[in-house]
Amino acid sequence: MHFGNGTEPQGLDPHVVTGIPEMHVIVALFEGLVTKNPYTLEPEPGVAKHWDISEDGRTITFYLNASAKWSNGDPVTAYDFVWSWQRALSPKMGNQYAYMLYPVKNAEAFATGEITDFSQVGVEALDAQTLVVTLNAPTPYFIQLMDHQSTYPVHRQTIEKFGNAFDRFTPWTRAENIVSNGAFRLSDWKLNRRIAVTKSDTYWDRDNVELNGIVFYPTENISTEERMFRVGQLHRTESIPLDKIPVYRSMSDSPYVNAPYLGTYYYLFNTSEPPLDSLKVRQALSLAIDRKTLTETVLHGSTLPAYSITPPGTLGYQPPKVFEHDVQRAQELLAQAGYPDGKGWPGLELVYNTSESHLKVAVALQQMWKDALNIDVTLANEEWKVYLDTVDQMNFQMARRGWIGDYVDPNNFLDLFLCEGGNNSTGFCDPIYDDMILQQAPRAKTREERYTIFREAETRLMEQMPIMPIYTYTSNHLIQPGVEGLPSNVMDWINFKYLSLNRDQDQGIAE
Amino acid sequence: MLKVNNLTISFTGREGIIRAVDNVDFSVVAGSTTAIIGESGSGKSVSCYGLLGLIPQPPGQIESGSALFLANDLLQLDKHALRKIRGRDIAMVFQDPMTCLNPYMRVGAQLMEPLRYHRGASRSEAKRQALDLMAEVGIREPAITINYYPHQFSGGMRQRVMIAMALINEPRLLIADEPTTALDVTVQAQILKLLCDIQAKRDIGILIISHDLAVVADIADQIIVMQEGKVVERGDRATIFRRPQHPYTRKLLASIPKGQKAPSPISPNPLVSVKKLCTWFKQHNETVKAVDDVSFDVYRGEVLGLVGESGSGKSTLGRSLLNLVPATSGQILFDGQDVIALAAGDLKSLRRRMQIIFQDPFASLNPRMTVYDTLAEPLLLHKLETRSSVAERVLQIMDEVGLARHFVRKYPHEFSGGQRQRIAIGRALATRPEFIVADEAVSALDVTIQAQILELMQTLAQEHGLTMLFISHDLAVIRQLADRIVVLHNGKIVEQADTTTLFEHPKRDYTRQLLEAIPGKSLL
Amino acid sequence: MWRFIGSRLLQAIPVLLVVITVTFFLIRIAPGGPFSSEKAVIPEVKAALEAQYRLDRPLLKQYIAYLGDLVQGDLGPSFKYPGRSVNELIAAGFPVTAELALYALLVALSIGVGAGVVASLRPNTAQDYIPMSAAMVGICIPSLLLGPLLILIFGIYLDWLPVSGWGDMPGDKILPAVTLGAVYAAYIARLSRAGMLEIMTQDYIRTARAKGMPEWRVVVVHGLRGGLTPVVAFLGPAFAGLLSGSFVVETIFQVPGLGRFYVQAAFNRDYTMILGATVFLSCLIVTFNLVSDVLNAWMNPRLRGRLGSST
Amino acid sequence: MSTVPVHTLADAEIGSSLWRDAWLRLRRNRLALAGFAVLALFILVAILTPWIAPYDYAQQNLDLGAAPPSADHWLGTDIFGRDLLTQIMYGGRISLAVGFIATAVALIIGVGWGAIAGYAGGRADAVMMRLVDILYALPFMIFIVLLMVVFGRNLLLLFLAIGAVEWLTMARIMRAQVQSLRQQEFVEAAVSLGLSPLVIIWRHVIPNALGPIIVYTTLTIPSVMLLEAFLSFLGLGVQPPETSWGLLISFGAETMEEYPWLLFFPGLVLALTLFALNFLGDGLRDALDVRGAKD
Repeated sequence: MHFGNGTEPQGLDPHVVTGIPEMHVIVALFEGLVTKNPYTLEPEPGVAKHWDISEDGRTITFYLNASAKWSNGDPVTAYDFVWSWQRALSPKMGNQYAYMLYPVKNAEAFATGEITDFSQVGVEALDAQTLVVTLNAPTPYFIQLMDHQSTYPVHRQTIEKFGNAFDRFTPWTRAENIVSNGAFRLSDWKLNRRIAVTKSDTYWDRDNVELNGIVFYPTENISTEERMFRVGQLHRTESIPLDKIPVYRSMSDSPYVNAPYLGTYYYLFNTSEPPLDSLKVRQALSLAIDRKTLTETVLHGSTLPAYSITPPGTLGYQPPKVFEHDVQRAQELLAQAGYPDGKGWPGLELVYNTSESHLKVAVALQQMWKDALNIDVTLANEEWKVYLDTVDQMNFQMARRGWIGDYVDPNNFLDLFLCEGGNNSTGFCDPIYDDMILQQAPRAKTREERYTIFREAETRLMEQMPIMPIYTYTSNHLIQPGVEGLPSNVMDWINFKYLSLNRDQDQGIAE
Repeated sequence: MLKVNNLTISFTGREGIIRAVDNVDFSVVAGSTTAIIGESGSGKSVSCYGLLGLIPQPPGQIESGSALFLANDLLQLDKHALRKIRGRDIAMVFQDPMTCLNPYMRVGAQLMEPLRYHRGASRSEAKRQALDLMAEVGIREPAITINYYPHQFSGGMRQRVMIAMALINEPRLLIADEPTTALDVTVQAQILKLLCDIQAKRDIGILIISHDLAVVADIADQIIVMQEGKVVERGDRATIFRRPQHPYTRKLLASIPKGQKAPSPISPNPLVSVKKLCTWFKQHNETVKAVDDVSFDVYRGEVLGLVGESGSGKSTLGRSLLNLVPATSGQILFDGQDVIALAAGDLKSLRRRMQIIFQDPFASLNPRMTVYDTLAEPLLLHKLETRSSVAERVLQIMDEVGLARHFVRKYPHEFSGGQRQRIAIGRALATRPEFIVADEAVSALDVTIQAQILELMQTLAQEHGLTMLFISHDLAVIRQLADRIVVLHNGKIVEQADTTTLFEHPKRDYTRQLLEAIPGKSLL
Repeated sequence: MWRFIGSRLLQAIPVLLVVITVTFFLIRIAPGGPFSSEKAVIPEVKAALEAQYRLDRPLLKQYIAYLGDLVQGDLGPSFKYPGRSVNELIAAGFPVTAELALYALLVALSIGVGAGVVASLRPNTAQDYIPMSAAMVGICIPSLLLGPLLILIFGIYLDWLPVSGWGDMPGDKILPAVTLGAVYAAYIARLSRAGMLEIMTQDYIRTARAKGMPEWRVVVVHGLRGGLTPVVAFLGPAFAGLLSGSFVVETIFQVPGLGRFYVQAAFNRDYTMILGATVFLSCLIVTFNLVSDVLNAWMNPRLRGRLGSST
Repeated sequence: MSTVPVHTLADAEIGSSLWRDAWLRLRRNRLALAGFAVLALFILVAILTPWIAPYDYAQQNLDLGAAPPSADHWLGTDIFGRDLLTQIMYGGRISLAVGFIATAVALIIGVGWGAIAGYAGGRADAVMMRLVDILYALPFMIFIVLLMVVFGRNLLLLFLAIGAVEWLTMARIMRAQVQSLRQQEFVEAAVSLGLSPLVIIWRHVIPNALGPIIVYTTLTIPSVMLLEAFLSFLGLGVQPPETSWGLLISFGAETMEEYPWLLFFPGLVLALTLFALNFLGDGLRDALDVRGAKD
């Protein structure tokens, strides 16, 4: 199996790295307590055979599979998890995904250095096969988090053999050093060239693993990756230049697969500065753009129009739609804000990071605003790190942004806009909204009740419009015929266990 | 052996077709020497190159004629057959041995190349012959020097290599194009002698090309005089020298520098006084003492001749006097001021009073400046003229140096060598200097032009009351011009005397050698 | 000769020091740090990270510490790739880039010298104009365009060569080398044409002809050596340029070379990697300029003895 | 050093003759004239574009999308349905300005620096050229990003940034030229006349070193136009909906299979510019080489 994997992974330490290319390789190499079914996204047993949730939802007991083994033959134990979570939460590690474990009691305090005694954190190994986790509050999505890389176990002896356990840069993940517990083991890692994994003969569920191995190719250039796919050097790629989509789509037996994805593309409004401190201006801007035309023409239908921050269909959650494309209303709003037909418009600058698709969206919207509202919006692209700085310091008027869900729950999107939210970046602050997200929703008894609170909160958010949703991401893949077990899902989650190659249809890709 | 009839060669240029060689006949007999004499541009070289297919065609075009060589008509042969003759039966020696030898190849390889190619000789066989021949032409230690590159030889030795290379295939005819023009007089004498010896030993025909009658006076049997592509006179040596018929031939004869300047009264106080001057360079981590502890005076109104061979340091000395090359130590007093110690501002005003004329009139003129620009520049710089009056003054200078006024807008490359040197002289005189250094000012010129320029300089020197340091390797030229002579050798003064004394009672051996080497003494 | 090399190397030390110093402070002033990312980083995490990489110390102390490590040949740990040292990244990327640059240079030399010499033999005819026009386009067609074009033609439509990779499949090194070499081929063609035109009018070429040497021998044995002097002088800067300019080609063809590491490092603000690569490349440039000068002198016997006095 | 004011020498009558003669010769060179005509045409079109462009350069027609050349849109449209001809015309305004101004900046700095270093020789030369080495070695991208942060984004900065990079090579070429010219006797003659070094450089050295500089300049202009595109990606340079030839070509290269006209026409315009410049440059070099004029 040859897998186009975007950029070169930073590393393969589950507690250090953050990116999607890294995740793909790590998912092949490691396994958490729980894994997901790629078709339904429902949790399935991983290292844990099964688990119990207490009545109050605050205590979860995982029962580990006794046949779960490390690639060196050692059994995977509950003690491994306790130690691994300590490592994942340790401030010295600088793990950016440490917050995945914050629902665990005292985890946040430990991660921020308030307490240094890990035994106060709510995780405990009763014996080698039993792990008890105590939570701060009932967290319905906690089981889902157990397949996130930062909750994965790592092999203590190996790490300590190659350096300090809590250093980021110990070389334990090298091909010759690594010990992992997943369906595959690392066999070759050539920087910027390839990462090869082969089927593990110690994995508990090895009989159900079809692939003999996977080769991951790092490629920054999407056109290159697409060409590699086209000549059959890759089985699967996520890199499709926008303008190639119609070509692939029109092919018979098309390798192009497109499915909703748990991510939203939106523009941030800086609500602390004119003219965007005016709600009417924000609304006018949002109502004036034709999301449908944008996604269908410029983006070739590779995305879906978005009217809310939360993507639709997030485990049954349907976000509210509080506005729609309405040029007339937009003009009225702008006039009420004091700029009838764009007169007196002070100008507005949109910041985005350099990328073909961001540019295209920006150019199209720029013209839509000009046509609908007769206002000028100037564009400013910035190099990635500069852009990050700009957004972080709110040194902009309007900025492009996207959010990809870490787990399937509206909370993951809605808590962005808390007053203290680290990714808020809009100046938006609504105590009532904060209360709904932080206090009311967690106390909800049922999923329906919880979703209702979220819907109310989101309505409130969209009415004040600190952001302008533009489209919902979809996952775009090219998959060679003959690759099976690679269904689309909103997380774009791959479970390599399920993958197989149909030899008859696989047209001779050299192994 | 070689008989050329009715040879006509033309070139197609922008100005139309030019007949470089017009209906020329000549012949070379085995064992004798034929000389073709003429100024540059007279077509003497073209006629020889034409024979061997060495002129580029186009723009060149051989219009008519025949050249019988050993029963073959060279002009009818195809390229391939002609190439077989070149370098095997007819060999050539060119003017400048530095540029004519491949600087990237060891001389041995270059020597052996014709032998290997034309005769298919083995490497060892070729090497043996090359060594023999190098010894024969007088190259010392051939076993070592065969591995040298051309730049490791002196000019004279290089020319010997060229001759050896020409002889290696034992050709029947040797064409020598100005073989000694680029060489010092003493070396010139040696090379001419070598050619004579070889001819006597090998019984080959020699066709020698030169602008200087004096050079061929001792060796040519037959002389052909060419002017503007035509043969104007021909005859044996005695006839040409004793009873020249054509006015042009007479002019050539008259141009051979001879005679001596009438002694002129010399003021007793020196204008320039050089005291213990040293100019040293660092090269290859060694110190080259180009000028080493030299002291002499130049008196007001005199022409001091400075003679020396290449490498004697005479040019460096001339440049040091003007502070163009920084002196290492010593004093140069110009009218009482020390040139070396002067501040830049004072130096500038001093520069107006002392000027230099260089050897190569092409290199010393900015190719991108017209005569007008070149002459006006010093006038405006030293505020000798205003912008409104400068044009008139430029034209006056042109009159003085004998340049037609309508040339004023032309560029250096549009002039002949002599005219260019007139521009350079004009530039030097523009500031009305008191002192002029003339560094080999006539050495690059044909003899006839040389005579004219020397006359011009003499006249101007008298008119303007100039003091001059005249640097040359050619004693005959210096004798014509100088009141006193300084002989320089290896950076040191060998002898210093007034002209008559030096020529009649040379004190040093080195001076005597130089005197011996003056060509064409038989004519004097 | 050795003194010459020694003095040149000595001169390079202050150059390198200034390069290091300026780069060190330049990248620190540049906006965005190595740990900034799209999802906001928690302050505690950021502090922990900075402590691990010594970023919490005063800048001057960091600088001195860096210089200290550098003297011992340690370029420090990479910020972007935890667990990898910059030495290791350079050791992984440089051989590939060097190999690519070498092939590209060979391509450039064979095409460039060939075209230049052919053009110079008949100046101002079709034999001159056609290769020289091609060379001109070659100079200006960016690799960004040439690479994909070659891939489309030879990789996809004709299906003769792999579209990417390095040493994974037979023939996958051809297209990157050609793409990278093209620009330099064009420059070399112009240089060798000019050089040959000048040399072929030299007196010693006439001498060779007068010796009855066949034309090919006149051109190849007598002309080429001198005519290619400007090309040789260009080789050092060219090779240095190939090494530092291979990024685009490496990206297009997915070649795991140093150029990709370097540019990624710049985008990622991988401080140590930027510095390390800059220092490394500077050293290479100094070396290749030196090698080029020595080679040039070696090619030209007249200069051989003179190295001592020129700077 | 006593400096003679250049203007006293640059007398209209005297100073102009080389250039006037060069111009006369240039006028006789047909290829060069053709090159000049093409460039003049491009520049004229660029100046007149706001009045003669067939469409508004920003006007989109998303439903039309990328369409091949047609009667309405002679060169086709881009993915936003914008008229490509109009885009090329407006792009020319930017590209020509960047190409010429930035190259001029590089030319002035590079020629001046190289000439002074080469003429001065010795220690001054060593220090000046080591500075060039240092600038060569610095990471260019970081430098650009910093420039932007410090000075904000504007077109003037773009010229400076490009000029700041391109002058290095110019300086090296110039220095090599000057070093060999410095040995020439006519420079020595100028010294002996008492001209100051700056005047000698200006009047005697630079005119004789222009040949290779002109050739290099004509090659630099097109590559500067392409460099501008790269800088635009870093955020320095033009911002949409404004465009330039470099950007059009970069985007065209991305979609060369689907919409080949988006690459072909901008590429053609750049190639035309390149050839025009080259013919003009060769012509100019020959025109300035008064020696070559005769044979």
